[in-house]
Amino acid sequence: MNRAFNDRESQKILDIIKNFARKNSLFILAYGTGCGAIEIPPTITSRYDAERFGIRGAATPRQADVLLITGYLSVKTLKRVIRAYEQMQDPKYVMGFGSCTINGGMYWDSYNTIKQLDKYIPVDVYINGCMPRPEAVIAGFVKLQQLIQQGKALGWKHYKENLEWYRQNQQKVIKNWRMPDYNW
Amino acid sequence: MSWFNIKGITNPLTALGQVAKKPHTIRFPYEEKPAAERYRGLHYNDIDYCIGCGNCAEICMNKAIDMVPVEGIEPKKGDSGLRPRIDNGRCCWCGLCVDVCPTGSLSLTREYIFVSPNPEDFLWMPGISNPDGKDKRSWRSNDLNFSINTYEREKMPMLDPKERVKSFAEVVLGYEEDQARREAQRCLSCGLCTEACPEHMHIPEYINAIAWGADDDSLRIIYDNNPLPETCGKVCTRRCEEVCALAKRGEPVAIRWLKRYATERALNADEIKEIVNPPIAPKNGKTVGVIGAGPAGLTVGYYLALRGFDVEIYERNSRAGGMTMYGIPKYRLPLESLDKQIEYMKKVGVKFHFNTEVGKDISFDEIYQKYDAVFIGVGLQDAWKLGIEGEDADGVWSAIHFLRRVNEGERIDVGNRVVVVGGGNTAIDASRVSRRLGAEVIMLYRRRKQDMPADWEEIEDAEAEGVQIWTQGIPVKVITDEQGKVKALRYVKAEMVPDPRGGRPRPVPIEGSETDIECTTVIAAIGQSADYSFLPEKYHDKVKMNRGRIIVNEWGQTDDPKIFAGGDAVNRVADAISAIADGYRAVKGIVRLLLGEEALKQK
Amino acid sequence: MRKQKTTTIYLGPQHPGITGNMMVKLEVDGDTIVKAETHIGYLHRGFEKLMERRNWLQSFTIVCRICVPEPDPNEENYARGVEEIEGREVPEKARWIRMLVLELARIQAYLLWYGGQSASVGLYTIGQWSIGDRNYVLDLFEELTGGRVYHMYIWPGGVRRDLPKGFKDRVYKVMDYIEKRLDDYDRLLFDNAIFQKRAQGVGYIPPEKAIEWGVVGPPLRATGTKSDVRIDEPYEFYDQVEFVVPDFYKTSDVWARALVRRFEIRQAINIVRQVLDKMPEKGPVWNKIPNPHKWRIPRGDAYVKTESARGEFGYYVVSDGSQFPRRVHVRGPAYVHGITLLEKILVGQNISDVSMIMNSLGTCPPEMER
Amino acid sequence: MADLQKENLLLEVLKNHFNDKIFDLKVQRHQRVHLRTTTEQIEAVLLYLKEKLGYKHLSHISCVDWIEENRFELVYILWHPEDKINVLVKVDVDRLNPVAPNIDYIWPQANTYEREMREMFGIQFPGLVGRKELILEDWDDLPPMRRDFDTLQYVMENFEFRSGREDAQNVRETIAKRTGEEIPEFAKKYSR
Repeated sequence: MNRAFNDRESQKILDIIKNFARKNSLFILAYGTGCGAIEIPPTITSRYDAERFGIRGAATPRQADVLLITGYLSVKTLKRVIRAYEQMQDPKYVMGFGSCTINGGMYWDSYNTIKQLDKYIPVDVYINGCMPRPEAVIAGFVKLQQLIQQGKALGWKHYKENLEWYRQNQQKVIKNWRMPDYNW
Repeated sequence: MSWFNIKGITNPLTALGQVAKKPHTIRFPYEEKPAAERYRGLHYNDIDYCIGCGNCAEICMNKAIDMVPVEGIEPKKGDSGLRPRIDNGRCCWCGLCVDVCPTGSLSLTREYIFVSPNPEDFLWMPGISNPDGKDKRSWRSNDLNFSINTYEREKMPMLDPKERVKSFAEVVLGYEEDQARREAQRCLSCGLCTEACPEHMHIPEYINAIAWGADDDSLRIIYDNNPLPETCGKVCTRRCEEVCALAKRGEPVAIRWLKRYATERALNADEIKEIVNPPIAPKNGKTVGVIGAGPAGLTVGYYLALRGFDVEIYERNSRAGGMTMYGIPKYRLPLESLDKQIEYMKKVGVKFHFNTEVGKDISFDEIYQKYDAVFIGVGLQDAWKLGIEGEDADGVWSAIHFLRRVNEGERIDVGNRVVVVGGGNTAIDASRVSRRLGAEVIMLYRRRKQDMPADWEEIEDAEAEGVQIWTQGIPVKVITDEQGKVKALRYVKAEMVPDPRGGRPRPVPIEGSETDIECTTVIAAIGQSADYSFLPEKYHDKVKMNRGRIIVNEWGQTDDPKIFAGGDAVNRVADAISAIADGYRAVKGIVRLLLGEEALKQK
Repeated sequence: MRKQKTTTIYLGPQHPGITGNMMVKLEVDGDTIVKAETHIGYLHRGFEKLMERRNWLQSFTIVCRICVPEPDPNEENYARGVEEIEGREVPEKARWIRMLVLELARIQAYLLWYGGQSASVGLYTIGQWSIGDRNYVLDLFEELTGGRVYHMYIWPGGVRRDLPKGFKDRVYKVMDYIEKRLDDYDRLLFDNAIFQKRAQGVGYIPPEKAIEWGVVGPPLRATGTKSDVRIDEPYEFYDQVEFVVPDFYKTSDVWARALVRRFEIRQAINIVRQVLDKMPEKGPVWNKIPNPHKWRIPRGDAYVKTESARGEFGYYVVSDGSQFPRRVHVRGPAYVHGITLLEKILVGQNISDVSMIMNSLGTCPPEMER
Repeated sequence: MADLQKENLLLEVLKNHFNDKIFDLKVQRHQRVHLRTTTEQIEAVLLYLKEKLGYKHLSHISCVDWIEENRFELVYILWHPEDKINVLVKVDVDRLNPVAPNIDYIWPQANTYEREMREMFGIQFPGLVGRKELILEDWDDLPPMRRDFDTLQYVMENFEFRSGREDAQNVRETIAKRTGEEIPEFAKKYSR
């Protein structure tokens, strides 16, 4: 029996089943880090009803699958976001909302916001907009589902493997690094 | 409130009534609700219509727009060849870039979904990345009222047409200070105009200086590469304004009038000297002789003098200025204005020899031997003839001679009816001068009004002053009376025949349509040619000609390295600013020849 | 060893019950709060610094980001501040359109509040309805301004575009729909025994202290004070429309504040209808500004304020005569409500009521720290 | 609009009470009154306005950095709920030694404003309680709202922008290069 599940073919089938399950129950941790938080309620309420895709809110990081970075991140929040992200269980995904997460957006010259989200935590999908409309948010989720199904949303693995690099970037902007170690 | 209320439990249960209702959910992505008519989504740029002025990049406070070269877009006059590229990782979809676009090529579309796992994807070229965006354009600036740019020009105060014809007083009065500031503020500072200007003046800079209230700086910038700015400010053919970004959908910035405004801040030569205060290099011992004190010659004189050369200008007339002095009527360019600029040149060390005709009073050989370099800027002195019967009659003038005599102060009796043949600026000048001499004026032009090479504004002004413009008429004969004086001009009507090779339509005479116009004077303004009789035979193999124009290289140099040439004698455009550009080019050529490449780089 | 009497609880910054990205540090004794301390700064972007680098026109696009749930009072304030210093006239129609936008914004902000307030007591159905219905108002915004949330529509000199064709009819229709729906919400929220029990007597603000403590907007009106910038200092054409400022709910608790909002959303719908009736059909909507890069505002300062859904929103705009603002300082109602006031009134309350009290005060972190 | 009777009356009362301790009194417009005083007098003025004249509501405390004139300008904005007048009381604080009196015993919410100013401008308010860090965390540069703090430079030093945009060209320079135009140094400040 064990041998049967260890060979490559069955692993593949198992992965497909796993990914199917994962993609259809995306519990989001809506950490309202920025403006984008305002489009989350419309997305998950009756008009756009994201629950059709198994998307619904989770109260704590430990229960969540997807971390939504809804816009700009101030340095102070980044510290908390890293905490929240590291608390989340594998597999976990990150979505970056809006311009701010890509290249600084309209706060590109602000002294208190980070400019590229993917330097600090791995991002699986970016949604363009300022703010992204609910439709765009759903399109982002659909994309994320595709990536999960294809087994390409592997930011969490990347983070584990390149923890050094991420830590370096994180500690460059967070001057007072008093955080518990990342422990899985 | 009681401890138990039944309504508090039953009323919320009414929510159950919604069960049977159809949900209002938009089942995106299975069904779509199109975005609104003016939704601000992703950008679209009409690449062919865009002129690459970069105004969108300038207004964007997120620095989201880069101007980059695009394959297939060739830079040309009025088009920088660059196109906007949007960094969607910066854009905030405010739409200011659309509202400041002077051409209306940039717009936002209804398309807004752009999802990607790769953050590098979000750089894109609107119009190239989304060619199908054209049908989805939503936030646009087709209504000029909502565009941030001001498309209406400040109105230039002018003399009333009825007053104008009474004297040779200057017609254009010039901007008041607040008008100039407002007009200068309209400028988008893109710099497309500098390419169209033959002299590549620093147009955005001096206009900005006016907008900021720094008139002195403005004048200094203007004098950086134009020694006759007041002349240009009054009579320039202003090809810069044709390519102005605002001209695509509105009136161009009044570049000429703003230059005029800046130059008029200095009331006399001393003030110009004080304001401009150019650094004058110590004498370097080199000498340059200039033939002809027209715009080209004056430019060479001025800038070489600043660089420490000994420059002497030979002029056969008694005044400097060349065509700007003798060819342009005084109501456009008053004598005092020109004198002021010449006076300033004398102050920086340019030497003049007036009433000295080369080839008569002094031989070309002598000049050639005496100086380290020679610049020929003799211009076009002779007029083309009409080539019709009776044109030697008394009362037939060539415009250039006519204008010259008038500008020398002579009051010519033109009778009461003048026919001016031609459609260029000189023809207009001759017509308007004739009006001021008290005659009724008819302009006779071979083609249609829209084909006239003259400035549109000039044509309007002439008409306002009462000049009648008769088009599609070809003169065939001057009819004289017994004393050999002009009595009438006979012309045939013409019809416009399209050119089979795609050129502009040609006028073809209509058989039997001869008509006579009764008149006392006929003025021919159909073109000019040069007179090179001063140039001895032995130079002819070095100073080559092509259809009456001297051939020069990129430095203004003829095949004889010592001889430079410029102005109307070289270029076919024949206006003041091109002559100045030629002069400036020759300045660089002469510096390069006499001081070497290195000196060219120092300014 | 001293026996520890209280426990410290960090509510936020990531917490579903908090109204945004902020944190309240609570010292609790059992379930009762003995000390509360608000921590903000998680959303600080330094707007006021950024605006020093942007010219007067560019700054207008950034101000709406200051308050996410209700951006329009910011645009209005900024535009009016600039106009006041420069002395720029605003066309009549533009001022009516501004009022329309402000009132629609108020309606959508209250609808959002319905969702938040009811969710804070565990009633999720109302949120599903009201936030779903709020989309119809946002659709109107989308049609009018081109943006759903960030409108960037009111700018110095007027508004950016004229009303689209047939827009008025659609506004009437949406207003009728929402008015009808409000009764549904009433049955679910205000008639609901749970909400009544939970909200009454909670989050009491002493009325005699309210003004001194800097309370504004619905919380102040819930103390029985007639205070509204729209009547105290009428801007645009608020002196030409009729509306009632509720000063008859006097209990000054979460319940009274909820009733005030319930009353005001109906007033807002009423004002929208009046505005549409009184708005001239034709006319310019923008007094054109000069080239933005060369647009200088004379030296001066202005304090302008607008009544937002959460209370007095003030802008202190200072110009030093250049083409960049010297300083634009924002006074958001939540700045006072969310920090000093919240810290005061949380004492003695139950932990489970914190979220409800915060919602009723309208704390909004992005506006507190800009 | 309305006459400025109330506003002028207020100025009269203040003038009589404080004489030359307040200056620059002016009615800016309907419902707006400006006046200026010194840091020594500010508490007295504010207390008088609040307790005696009924300016009970403190709308705002703002601070403007006039770096050229070497001063911070504190602006206290008060509101009278019945008379409906905003009074803007301005005080200049020396920029090199920025100390202003703490007024959070007059209005509790002043505490937040003052803490913000302490953090953003570095103005000290003796006796002000509360955490040092209100908004920022671990900030070790100049107080960010000061005019001499260059936010772009700070960003350049601490953050990075995404690469791939280096090929951007300046339209003016591109054209000048193509035509061989030499823009003189002194003119460049007028280029865009």
